[in-house]
Amino acid sequence: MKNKYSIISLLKNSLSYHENWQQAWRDPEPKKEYDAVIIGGGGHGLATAFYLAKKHNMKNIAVVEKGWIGGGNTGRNTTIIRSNYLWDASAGLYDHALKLWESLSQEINYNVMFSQRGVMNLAHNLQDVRDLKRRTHANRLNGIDAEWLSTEEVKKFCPIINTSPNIRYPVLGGTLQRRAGTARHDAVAWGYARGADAMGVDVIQNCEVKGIKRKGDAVEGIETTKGFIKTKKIGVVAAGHSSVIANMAGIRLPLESKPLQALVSEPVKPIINTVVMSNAVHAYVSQSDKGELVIGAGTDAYVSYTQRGSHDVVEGTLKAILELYPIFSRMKMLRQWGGIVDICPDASPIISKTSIKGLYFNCGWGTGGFKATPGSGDLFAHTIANDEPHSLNAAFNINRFVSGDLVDEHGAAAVAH
Amino acid sequence: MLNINFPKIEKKDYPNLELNLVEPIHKLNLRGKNRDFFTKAGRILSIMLPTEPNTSATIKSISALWLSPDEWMIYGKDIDKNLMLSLDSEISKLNLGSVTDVSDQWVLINMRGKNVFEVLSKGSPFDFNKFKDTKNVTVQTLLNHVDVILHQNDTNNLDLFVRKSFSEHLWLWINDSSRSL
Amino acid sequence: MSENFRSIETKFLDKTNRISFKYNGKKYYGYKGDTLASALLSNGVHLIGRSFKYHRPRGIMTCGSEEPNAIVQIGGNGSFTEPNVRATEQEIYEGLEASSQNCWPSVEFDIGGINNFISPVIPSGFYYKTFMWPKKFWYSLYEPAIRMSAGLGKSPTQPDPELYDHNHLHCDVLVVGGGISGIIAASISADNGNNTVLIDDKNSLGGSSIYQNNENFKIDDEISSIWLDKKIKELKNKKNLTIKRRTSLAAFHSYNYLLARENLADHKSLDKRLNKLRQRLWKIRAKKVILATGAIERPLIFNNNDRPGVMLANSVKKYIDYYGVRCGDKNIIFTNNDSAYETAISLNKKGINVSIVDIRNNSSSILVKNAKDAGIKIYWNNTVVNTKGYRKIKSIQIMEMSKDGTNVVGKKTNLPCDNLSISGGWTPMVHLFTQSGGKLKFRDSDQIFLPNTEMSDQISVGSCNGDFELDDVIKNTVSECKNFISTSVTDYDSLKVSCPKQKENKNIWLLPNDKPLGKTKPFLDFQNDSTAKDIKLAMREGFKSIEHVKRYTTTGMGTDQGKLANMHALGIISETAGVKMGSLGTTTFRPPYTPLTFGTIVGRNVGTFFDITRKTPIHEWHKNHKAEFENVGQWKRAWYYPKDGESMHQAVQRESKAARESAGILDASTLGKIDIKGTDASEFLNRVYTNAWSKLGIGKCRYGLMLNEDGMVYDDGVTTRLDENHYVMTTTTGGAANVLSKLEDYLQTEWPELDVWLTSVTDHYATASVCGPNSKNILKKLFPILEFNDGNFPHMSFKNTELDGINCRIMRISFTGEHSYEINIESKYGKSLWEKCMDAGKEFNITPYGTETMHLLRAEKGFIIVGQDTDGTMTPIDLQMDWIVSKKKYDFIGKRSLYRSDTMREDRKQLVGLLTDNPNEILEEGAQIVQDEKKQPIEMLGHVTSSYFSPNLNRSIALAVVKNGKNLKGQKLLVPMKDKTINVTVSDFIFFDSKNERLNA
Amino acid sequence: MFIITCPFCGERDQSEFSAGGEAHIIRPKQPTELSDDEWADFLFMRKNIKGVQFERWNHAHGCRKWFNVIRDTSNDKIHAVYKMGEKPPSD
Repeated sequence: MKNKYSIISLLKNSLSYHENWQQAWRDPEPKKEYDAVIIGGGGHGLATAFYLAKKHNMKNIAVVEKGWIGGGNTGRNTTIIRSNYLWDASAGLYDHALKLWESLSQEINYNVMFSQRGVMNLAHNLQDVRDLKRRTHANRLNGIDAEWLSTEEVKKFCPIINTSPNIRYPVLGGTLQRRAGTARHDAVAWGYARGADAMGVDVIQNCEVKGIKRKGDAVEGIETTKGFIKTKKIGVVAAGHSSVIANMAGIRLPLESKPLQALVSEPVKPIINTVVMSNAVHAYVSQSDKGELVIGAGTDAYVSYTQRGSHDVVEGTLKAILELYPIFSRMKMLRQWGGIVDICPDASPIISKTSIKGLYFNCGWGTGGFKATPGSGDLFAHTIANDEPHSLNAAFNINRFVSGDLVDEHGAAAVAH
Repeated sequence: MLNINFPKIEKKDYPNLELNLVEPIHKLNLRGKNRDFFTKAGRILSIMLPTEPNTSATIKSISALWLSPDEWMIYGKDIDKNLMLSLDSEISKLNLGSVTDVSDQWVLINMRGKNVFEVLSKGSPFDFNKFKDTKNVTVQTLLNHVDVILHQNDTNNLDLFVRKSFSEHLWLWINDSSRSL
Repeated sequence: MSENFRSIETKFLDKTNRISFKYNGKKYYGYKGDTLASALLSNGVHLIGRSFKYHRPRGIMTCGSEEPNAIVQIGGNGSFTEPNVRATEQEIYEGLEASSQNCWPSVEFDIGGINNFISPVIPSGFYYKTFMWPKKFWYSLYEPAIRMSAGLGKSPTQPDPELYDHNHLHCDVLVVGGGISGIIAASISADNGNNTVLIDDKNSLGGSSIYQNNENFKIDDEISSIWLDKKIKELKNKKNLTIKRRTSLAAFHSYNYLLARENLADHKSLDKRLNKLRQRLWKIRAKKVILATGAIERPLIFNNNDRPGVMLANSVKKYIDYYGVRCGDKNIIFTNNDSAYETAISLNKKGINVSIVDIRNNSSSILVKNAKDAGIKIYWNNTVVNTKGYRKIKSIQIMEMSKDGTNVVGKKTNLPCDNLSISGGWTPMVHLFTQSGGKLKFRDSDQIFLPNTEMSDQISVGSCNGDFELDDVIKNTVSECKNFISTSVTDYDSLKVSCPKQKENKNIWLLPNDKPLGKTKPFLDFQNDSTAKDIKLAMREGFKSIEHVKRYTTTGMGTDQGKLANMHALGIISETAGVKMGSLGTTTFRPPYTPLTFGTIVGRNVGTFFDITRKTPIHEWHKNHKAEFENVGQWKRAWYYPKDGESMHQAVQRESKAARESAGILDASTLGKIDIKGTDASEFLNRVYTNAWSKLGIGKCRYGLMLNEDGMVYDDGVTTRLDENHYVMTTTTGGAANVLSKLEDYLQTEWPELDVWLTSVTDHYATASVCGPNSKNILKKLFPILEFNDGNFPHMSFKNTELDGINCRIMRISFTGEHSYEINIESKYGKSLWEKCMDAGKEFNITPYGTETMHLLRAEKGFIIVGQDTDGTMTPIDLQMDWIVSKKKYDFIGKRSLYRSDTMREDRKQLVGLLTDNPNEILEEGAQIVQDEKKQPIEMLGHVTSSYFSPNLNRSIALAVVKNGKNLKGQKLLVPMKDKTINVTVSDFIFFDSKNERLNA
Repeated sequence: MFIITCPFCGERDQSEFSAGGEAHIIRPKQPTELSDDEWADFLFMRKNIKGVQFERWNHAHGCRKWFNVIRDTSNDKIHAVYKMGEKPPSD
């Protein structure tokens, strides 16, 4: 790997006023042809390229990104990482990712600041309790750490939550996954890009895909704003814009792209040392390393590619925040933003081959893709390299919408991501 | 005898705002679209059902509020069982449309005074600028996230319909908002 | 402390109203109208806080919302405390307490200041490169250390003692900003009959023109501020015009939807604020918007440009001309343009020592001439290369610039000073414009971004539109407004405006220095401590997009959101990359414009109003009888009725036994009820339910199951045929609204040919459900005229009758398996009906029961609850309810989906009963079921959906969904818990009275 | 928050409406005749257009009527509204 990051390298470089650091990644022009091209330079796309190069020895590959890497949902989410999913298929997928997170900084020599401060999910009605207990049992049997907490234990773990029985929807308990937590979102994209680049992967920014060229039922290459690029394998990891690429290839996906909003408060000294999520009282919050409260709002119900949602969603979210944390009433919202999330009818992703040979899709992550980044990249790389899914992503094929074998993560134990 | 119980809503006075419960009062939901339906309804009620959106028609003490192209709210002191029966037998029974007694589906609150729209604006996204200067207008909108039907009888005098199970909650909100006028 | 730095009296302060306040525990005085910043400056206090990363001492830099440094904790330690308040905006009030943030033990001596000395090793992004080894140290040492340094102020720890309000406002024209262009715009708009609203964030109108006292600026032969003052007075009497002061625009969304915060109390002393309105959020819909948001002054970027005492030149002018406060006794003004000369002249006139360092070679404007005439020393073609003074600036070093401006030449000159006013030109405030979706263009001549194309009906006028000269501002504001609101004549058409034409500035984003960049600290983002060299480092490392640079260096991500820093960051990026600035674009300006209090956004929707509470007509009775309530959607439902110290379990056991042994009564008013009329009503039901309806007799009831198009169970309930073409459908409590809207959707869009009318009657009826062997006896007492024999009134039938002359609908239907009646009555009689039932049932020990007992009783009978025993993945076949799925019907909602490969699988999860081997063991709802605990990975067959101790069977029972369950009857399975494994046997899911004998008992 | 012009009630705030997804997906009259693929197409597959999209909205808190909206999903501008059963405006 090129110049390794460490405290030693920092000290050494400080002597030359940090003027000798290498580029974290090159800024190459596209070659005429690659063995594979990944469309989308977000965390998932860059991770896919990284693992294609690292594990499958596919180094003559490129990632093409319309704007700047990590500029989509990677840089717009609330950075929650957990693996306490209900169904076996989901648990397998997300826990695979969580295990990769646990040594990711070392693997890519880039500190992604993975902080395992725990994620707590609160129950506010009897069905919540049933659903969360069901999930806790399933997690335990799947080898995923999960605990059920009584209301008192919830209070002990996060003392600032209002656990009074007199609020509109009192906290009836919760689940805790201690291995879960947060990470620094930008660092994930940058770290994977740097790692992939070091192995020879071309990360090409400001390169928008304009068309998918097909010959019969196989792909031949992509038309881009930087010219035609020939390739036999295309991995699409375009999140909110997946349908746009799919339309170019002439296939349809079961996706809708909707605005998802988030916001941060002004920075304050540490006040909440875990991640708390509540589905019934829709609010989730954590505190960043800068001290900002990071608050996830919901999605709007309509399709939009504007990266902005409606104010009602933000108001509704903060209303819920104040219900659970009345002490935050005088805190101030510093910044709000929106992303475009591609949502599948069963709230589970697609990591799959398609009816077109050499065209692969990794999409439908909805509101919760960040946590899966390393796992998604690893499994998608496997799928592309072998033209077959890994056992961990076999269930997330496109055909499930035909057979009816959905992985319904909102029908069962609906939990905001 | 059965006793009548209404939600806990009593007369309240605030600066330039008076709130009153108007119950019991009969309310009917009419639905239909063909010509016979209009003719029959008009004849029995002695009111032409208004077809212009967001308007109402009042004759004596019976008002007909436009709710949608095929739906009206009829209410008023002069509605009695007989009228309801004849509507039912001449419209519902003849399959011209539907007549449904919704007297207890909705609670009627009268709001009057200069500050009516001041309070409504605290919880409703509707633009009352034109509405407040117009008589015989009606609107279905949201007030503090609760569905309401508003009917303006007269200047600064309107009837608010809210579904009964929501009514105490909305009443508390209206009072909370009125206190900070 | 006396106010040594108050130089002159001004009309903007109320000198009769002296106010005391505390800053870092020390008492100071100011006047009504002072901001905390002006009051502190009047007392000679400059040092306010410490920067985020290096903990460098920082002072007041500006006089407005762009302030990066002077942010404080307000309101003491109590419930009124508020972090990160800009001293430049906070008005002082009697007793105000403010303290510095991000420093320990004090702002003068801050341990964190050590970071400044290790700053060479901690450039931007250093944390991405280290703290990785050894891995375990990350958790034990590195991460906690990083965490500890987080944040500026402190979060409150008590609930908010103040209230917030919302108000919607609809207007023809909204004018944002009460400076001279906003005043003119509002006046023209209102004069033309438009319902106009003018908002301004300050406590008085007029912007920076209102304290302009330079005689070179004249309107109609009057000094501009005098002219403006008259116009403001005229405004107050205008019809159609509403003026809102202390109201700042927070967000400008699409469709001219704007949010503005009106400050009602932050300038009042705390004793007047308890439980009163603090702020109001205006939700504004404007047909047209006029933005007159002005411009802010740019700093200059040079080595150590961050010391307390370094301020923006125009702010220094406002402090002296508006607040009467001088910011120093020995002032130096460092500029690249003429506007800073106004500050110099103003100070000079008051006898305050001032000199000027100008990076330009010369300027021939009147202002410069005036300055020269006044004897102000000007150092042309010089730049500041360093500043000195730790807690307050003491001196600067200047050097001459090379011809091309890229370097410095000659010797350093030391100039002592106690204030350095810097001016780098002006940046139009286009934040709100871009928030609304507007696109910008770049003007090369003065290196500014300007509004170009807008997404909604709006214009920008004045300096936010790039007009900086008074005559241009007035002329263009008038002509733009005339065009915008379609009028040809205004009061402002023939104004005579004279002003000194200012010459072009000389824009250098990063000023040259004699030292290499690496050895200097030219700050861009003062709050987040990002410097020009951080920007260059980021670019060197491949972060070329402005968004990358911003994120890598955290430039522009402080509480000021980069109002001062962003332009320079862009400038340095474009210079370094060698691209045109206009082609780079900007980072996205996100709402809110200035930080917006959570409480304000939420308004009064807290506590009681967090969410709607729906109550049944019988609610009062339940409450009076000590019921515990369960939240079901927005409804409050009676959950159980504990008697003298009973636990929930005891109460439920008692209620369940009573219902089976004699009589129970349940409030079922929350069930959704939809009145269905029309000649196609039966056909409609055929299409929406899985079973057939055409042959249902009049007066008969039938249970129906409704699916989604994906074949999964969606809702259920009993529907009664009241007449040939008249049904009433019941839905689940939680599903009522969605079912109605789904049915309307099908009627309006898919089946418009059907003659069917739907009307919700959920709230019209109160429903008392009386069940148990004595239910018939109770009803006989209540309805003596009615025949209750099975012939006349069989199970699943309906009677229309009267109680005391009031119409009642009685359905003989059962969700408990007992002989049972549901009595529906107009809801105003609901409570009375209930009481009558209680009276009539007294002799039979009629027992009110809640939802928990209802759930238990129905589970004994194996009746499902949609949402508890189903989860959106269960088909009716999975529920072993094949009997309800018509094979004959051609179609119904969801039918096709039942015939997909996966939904037809035989081994899907199916509803079964589970009996624990130990009859006293109650399974946990949600527990997972397995066959083999040892096998890895463990295969989970399903889970427990409902589980109770049945007093009537004297054992526990459970419903579960189990893979291939219908073929597993009698099989032993395991329920592994955390601490033990429970042995269970698969059983039929009907545990009680499987022959339904009790229904007719 | 958009302003949506209900074809019956006129201009109203977005909060009075609920979104109903892509328009003109007609429920097959004879679902049993469809292949699993065709049925999946009806059930789940969506155009999800970036640009001008035809979609359904319901004036849920007003007249409760469903209608069609032509909206550009790339900037949220509404170009037209029209009633159920009507043809989209040709322009």
